Amino acid sequence: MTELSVASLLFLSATLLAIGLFGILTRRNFILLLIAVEIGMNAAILNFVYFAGFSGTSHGLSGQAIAVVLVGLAATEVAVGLAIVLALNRQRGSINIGDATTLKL
Amino acid sequence: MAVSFVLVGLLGDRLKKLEHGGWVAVGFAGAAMVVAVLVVAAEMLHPSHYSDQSFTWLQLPGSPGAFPNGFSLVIGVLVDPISALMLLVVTVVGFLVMLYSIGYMHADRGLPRYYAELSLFLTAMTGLVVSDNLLEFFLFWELVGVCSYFLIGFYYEKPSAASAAKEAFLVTRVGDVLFLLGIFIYFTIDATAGGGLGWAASGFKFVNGSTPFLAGAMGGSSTLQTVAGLMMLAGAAGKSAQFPLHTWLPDAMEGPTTVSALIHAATMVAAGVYLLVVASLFLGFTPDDRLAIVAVGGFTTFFAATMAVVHPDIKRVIAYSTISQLGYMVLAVGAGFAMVGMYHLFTHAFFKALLFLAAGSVIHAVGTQDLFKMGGLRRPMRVTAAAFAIGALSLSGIPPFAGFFSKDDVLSSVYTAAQSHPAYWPFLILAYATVFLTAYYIFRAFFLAFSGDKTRDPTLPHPHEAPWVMRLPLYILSGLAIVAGVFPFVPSFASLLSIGANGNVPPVFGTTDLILSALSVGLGAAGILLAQALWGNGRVYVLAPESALQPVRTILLNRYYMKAGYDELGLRLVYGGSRIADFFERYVIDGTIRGIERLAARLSGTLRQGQTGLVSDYASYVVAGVVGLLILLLFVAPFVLASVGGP
Amino acid sequence: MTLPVLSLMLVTLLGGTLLTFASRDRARYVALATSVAFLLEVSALLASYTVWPGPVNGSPGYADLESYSWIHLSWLSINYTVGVDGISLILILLTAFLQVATVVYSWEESKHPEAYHGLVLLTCLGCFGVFIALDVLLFFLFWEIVLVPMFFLIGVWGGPRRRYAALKFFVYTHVASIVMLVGLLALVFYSGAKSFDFASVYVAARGLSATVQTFLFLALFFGFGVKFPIVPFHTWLPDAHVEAPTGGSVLLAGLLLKLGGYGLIRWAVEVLPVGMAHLTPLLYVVAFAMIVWGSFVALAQRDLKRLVAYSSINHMGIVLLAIAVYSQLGLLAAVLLMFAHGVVSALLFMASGSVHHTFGTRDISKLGGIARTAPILATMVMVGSLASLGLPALISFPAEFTALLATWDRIGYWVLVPLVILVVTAAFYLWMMQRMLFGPARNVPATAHDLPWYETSAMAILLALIVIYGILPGFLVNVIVNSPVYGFPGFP
Amino acid sequence: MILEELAFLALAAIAVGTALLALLSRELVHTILWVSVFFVALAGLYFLLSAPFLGVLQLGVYAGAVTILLLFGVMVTRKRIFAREVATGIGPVPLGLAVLAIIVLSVVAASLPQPATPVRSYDVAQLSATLFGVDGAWLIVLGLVMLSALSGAIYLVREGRE
Repeated sequence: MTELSVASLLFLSATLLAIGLFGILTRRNFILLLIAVEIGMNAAILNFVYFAGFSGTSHGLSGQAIAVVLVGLAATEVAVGLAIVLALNRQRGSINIGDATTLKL
Repeated sequence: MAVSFVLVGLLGDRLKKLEHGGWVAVGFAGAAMVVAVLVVAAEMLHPSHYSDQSFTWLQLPGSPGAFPNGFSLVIGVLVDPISALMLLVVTVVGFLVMLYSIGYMHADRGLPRYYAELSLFLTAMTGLVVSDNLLEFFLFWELVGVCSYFLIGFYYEKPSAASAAKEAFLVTRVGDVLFLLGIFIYFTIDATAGGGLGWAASGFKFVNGSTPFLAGAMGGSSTLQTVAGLMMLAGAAGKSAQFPLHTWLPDAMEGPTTVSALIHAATMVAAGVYLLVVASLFLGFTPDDRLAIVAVGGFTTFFAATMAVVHPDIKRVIAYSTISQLGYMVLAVGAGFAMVGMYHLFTHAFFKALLFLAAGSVIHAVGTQDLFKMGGLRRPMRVTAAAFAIGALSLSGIPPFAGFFSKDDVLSSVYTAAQSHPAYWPFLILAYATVFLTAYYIFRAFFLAFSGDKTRDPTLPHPHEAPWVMRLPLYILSGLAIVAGVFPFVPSFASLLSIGANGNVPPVFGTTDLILSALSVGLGAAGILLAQALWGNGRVYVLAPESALQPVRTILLNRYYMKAGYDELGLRLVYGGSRIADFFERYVIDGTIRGIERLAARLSGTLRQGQTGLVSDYASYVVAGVVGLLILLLFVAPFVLASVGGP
Repeated sequence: MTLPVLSLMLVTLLGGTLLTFASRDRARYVALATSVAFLLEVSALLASYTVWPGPVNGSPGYADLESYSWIHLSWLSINYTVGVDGISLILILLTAFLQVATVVYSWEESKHPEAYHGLVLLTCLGCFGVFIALDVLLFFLFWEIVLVPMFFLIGVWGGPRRRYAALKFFVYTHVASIVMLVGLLALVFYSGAKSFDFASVYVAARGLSATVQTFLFLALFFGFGVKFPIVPFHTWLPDAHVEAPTGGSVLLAGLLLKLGGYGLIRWAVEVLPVGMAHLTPLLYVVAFAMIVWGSFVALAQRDLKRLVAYSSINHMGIVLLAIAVYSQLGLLAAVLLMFAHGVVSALLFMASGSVHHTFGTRDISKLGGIARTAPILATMVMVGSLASLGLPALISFPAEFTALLATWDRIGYWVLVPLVILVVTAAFYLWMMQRMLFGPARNVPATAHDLPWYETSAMAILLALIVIYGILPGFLVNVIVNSPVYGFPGFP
Repeated sequence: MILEELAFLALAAIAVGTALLALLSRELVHTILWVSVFFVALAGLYFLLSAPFLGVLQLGVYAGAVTILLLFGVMVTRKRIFAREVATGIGPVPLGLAVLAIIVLSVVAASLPQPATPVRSYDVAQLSATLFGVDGAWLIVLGLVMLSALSGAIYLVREGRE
């Protein structure tokens, strides 16, 4: 089985991360913000999966294991994020982060 | 033996602090005097006997320069001919002054304080006299200084007394710190140059067994040694009120008259001369040092006498005469005849104490110190007048009074020294001129106070003779002022004065000496006659306002403006400097700090603009930080590491 | 098995502090009991301390050494290591005496007495810890502990500008602490020491190059120096003193300044001699600046506390000078002088405090004739001043004498600078006494009275120390030269 | 070989494209649809990288659960579900930062040496052993994190909170 080059995969993940970052920095809608975070997270997970194969024999799968954990964490994060969205929406009537600059509910 | 007695006397002196009456203090002072007489007797029986007992006070680690192996500092008691002599002076005068105080001070407040301080004063002076090393000397030296500070400022509620006390302490302090430097230098040069002697290990004691430790070891004339000698001179000048550190002594008259008597005769100012004598005998002076000492002594002698000529205050006239007489002693030490200086100190102590106590008696009687208000006191105060006259005659150097013998010895010893050191001549001439001035000013004071029919100021209280406790010291001191001069003709007493180089007193006998003596007696007599002519029988000589001498008189009355100059110096230079420093401190150093504070505040104000509360803004800071760190780590760090060659 | 004496003492103080905080209106009794107990322990320690135990593996050995592993990593071990030598013992003795005196002086403190006395005890605890700690982390821990109670003492019980002063104090000393910490950590890691222990740091530091030593010394000098306080980083001191309550001032001048001196000797001078040798000129310049500056600025002060504060800078300048000459004699003089200054400045600050609350002001130019109204207070001021200006038979004299002699021995006529300044020092004290104690009474309120018994007792303790140790300094000297530094080859 | 590379390129293109579309779309529901496609593309990539378990997980958790969650979020917070967002500008700074990040990361990526051929053996038993193993106990930790996050979420949305 031929290998994908490190460079190409890293380029992909870097691009995805950059897109995610870009979203985080520019979007003001809280849900969009969450999505941007997810995109960035996925870029990272992609890296873990790819490099899991390189890490030797006995612990060869810990990269994948971390990826599993990260997927779980990301899901959790979305759940908490949406809880914040709900609370914010109930209190301020908006999910625009420009309306939540006091950083508290 | 006798040594331990002295110690008991000293400790006893301290005990009476709790006592109310002065009698306890008088008793202890008397005991100390008895001990001192015994010590002197022992010394006279065993000529040139040194008895030294000491214990280690501090054992100190080394310093690489002069004391690589460390050194010890000791506290000890050294009884030798000069300290025995000095001990006698201190305790006798001290005892008599204490006795006199009972009568003089009886109406004052704070008597326990007075007697405690006076006793401590005597204790310190006794300790200084029997010190067996320079450090111990300095220790008691400072104690003497602080006691005089307390006593001069005894009437502390008078601003002038508080100020005079401060001035005395400060001016002598200038001499003290230089003295301290001198001690350092002596320690150093003798620990290294005389290294074989083990001076440092022995605790820098003056004597080694029965011989001076450094006899013959010094001899050199290195710059360092000259500086050390000059520092000793500076210390002595501060304590003994020599030019240019003399200004404090006349102001010290703010203290009680008894204190003045003690300071002037036996304790404070004598310590300076005693230091020079000790240094000259045990440490040695270089020729340059000696010239400096002669110059200071000779000049001060004349300088102080001129100021005494016009002064209206009876105590200050005597104070200036003290400075002048101390100049004689310093002069003799500088000329190389230390024991002659010591001899003059010995006689001077008696007749100066006599003069002060007599003046105190006068002040006690009439309640003023202004000579021009007195007059006609001879009749109501016969004893006092006689005592004052004896003191004045002695001071003027009229035979057969004590002052004649010692002053004559001083003059002839300087004459002898001047034969080989032509630079001493001007100071010898000044010294002779001073003989005339001395006789004039002291008899001016005498005539102003005692001659005539009645007091010039009718408001003064009716004068009366002093009580017996005040008269008794006058009798004793009068006796001493008459006979002390012939003591050296007693062989065993003369042995006390014949230690060290040029120890023989008097130095020369012969035609030259007779001529010199005649000259000084003639000058003294001329001074007395002039005073009699101008001031005798209640006359008051008034200098014509248009006289050419009027400006001179003004200068003299203002003490050559030196006090004013020092005050100005202190105020303008030191205090002014400190104000500037304070200003700098508040506005520049602290101002800089405040400036930084304000800058930080403004900066934080600016930075706060970035705290929008927008999550995305914060996120962008994080990203920028991460990117920056990455750049630093990946591009900058390798470059820097490569260029410095680090890990 | 020997008793862990130092730990027991630490526990005494800690327990006492906690109890004091907890006990409400009996706090002063608890505090006094603790202080006295601590003093007794220190006395016992001094009595049992005869000679230092000799070098151990090429590093200084310490008495009553205790070492327990605290944090152990493969590349670094951090231990709880405590021990004493002559130098720290003297300063511990000072701590114990000042603690008793402060507690007694503040007997009638009415504003939260339990907190006040607790904080006083905590400060002393921190100082004690600094003096015994022989581990970088432990040392830093205690060093920082001292800051907190002092901050509150100034900030809560202080004068009108207390917040400013407390903050200034905290910022200055904290910045210095950070630099010091960086210096200490750099010292450990550059030298390759495998442990934070003083002994291993000491040994490892021998291998450092001169350049590295110099930089490390510079950092440590700054870190310790601000506490000294070195010119020009000294302006926190007058402000802190003026605003601090009397007890705070006493501890500040008596103990906190000594932390700087002790730290410099223990962690910089002993460990980095080569670096110190490179920086000796700088030390001299700073020391002279402190001596001259402190004295001159003191002369211009009208607030009694500010005057004493600036005179502290002057005296600590002489301490620094004695350290800078780098000789056995100089080191002895520095420690002796720290002890002397601790006692004397404590007495003077207590007297200033009493003047303030008896006469309602500390402005020297407004006061006068105190000697008549309050003779005991006047005596205290007088003895304190005379001791401070170096009168023989009082405690400062042997210290200043040895310091100046050591200076003379190393740098010759430069000693004239401190010598001449001695006159200026005398001048401002004499001026102060003349204006304030003597002369006609001015501004004496009708309610003015002499000192209450507790203030008299507190000052009497210090007075006794000043006189006893002034006449017999041999006891202190013999303890100080029992430090390992004195046994080390190569120490001049 | 070629096939795999082509597949990678295709999936990568889809991923990047859908990610961009998701973020730039002005219709929130469209965004969610695009992002679900993005998740699926990534799952494809996982399969390609011989990590089928993860691929399945990605499909289940991301493409399934997260997408639904996001849709719920939109539905609960909006009166009209299909509403256009207010256009938000693309600030030069974020754009610059993103580009800079890409450049930096790419340079790093390019500078890395190609490591030895990886082992791409897939064994789900081994993975589960790792996940449940004592030295990592990953799953337990994850479970605890989720539990606490869940409590936090419930706390946030509970009734009566003002």
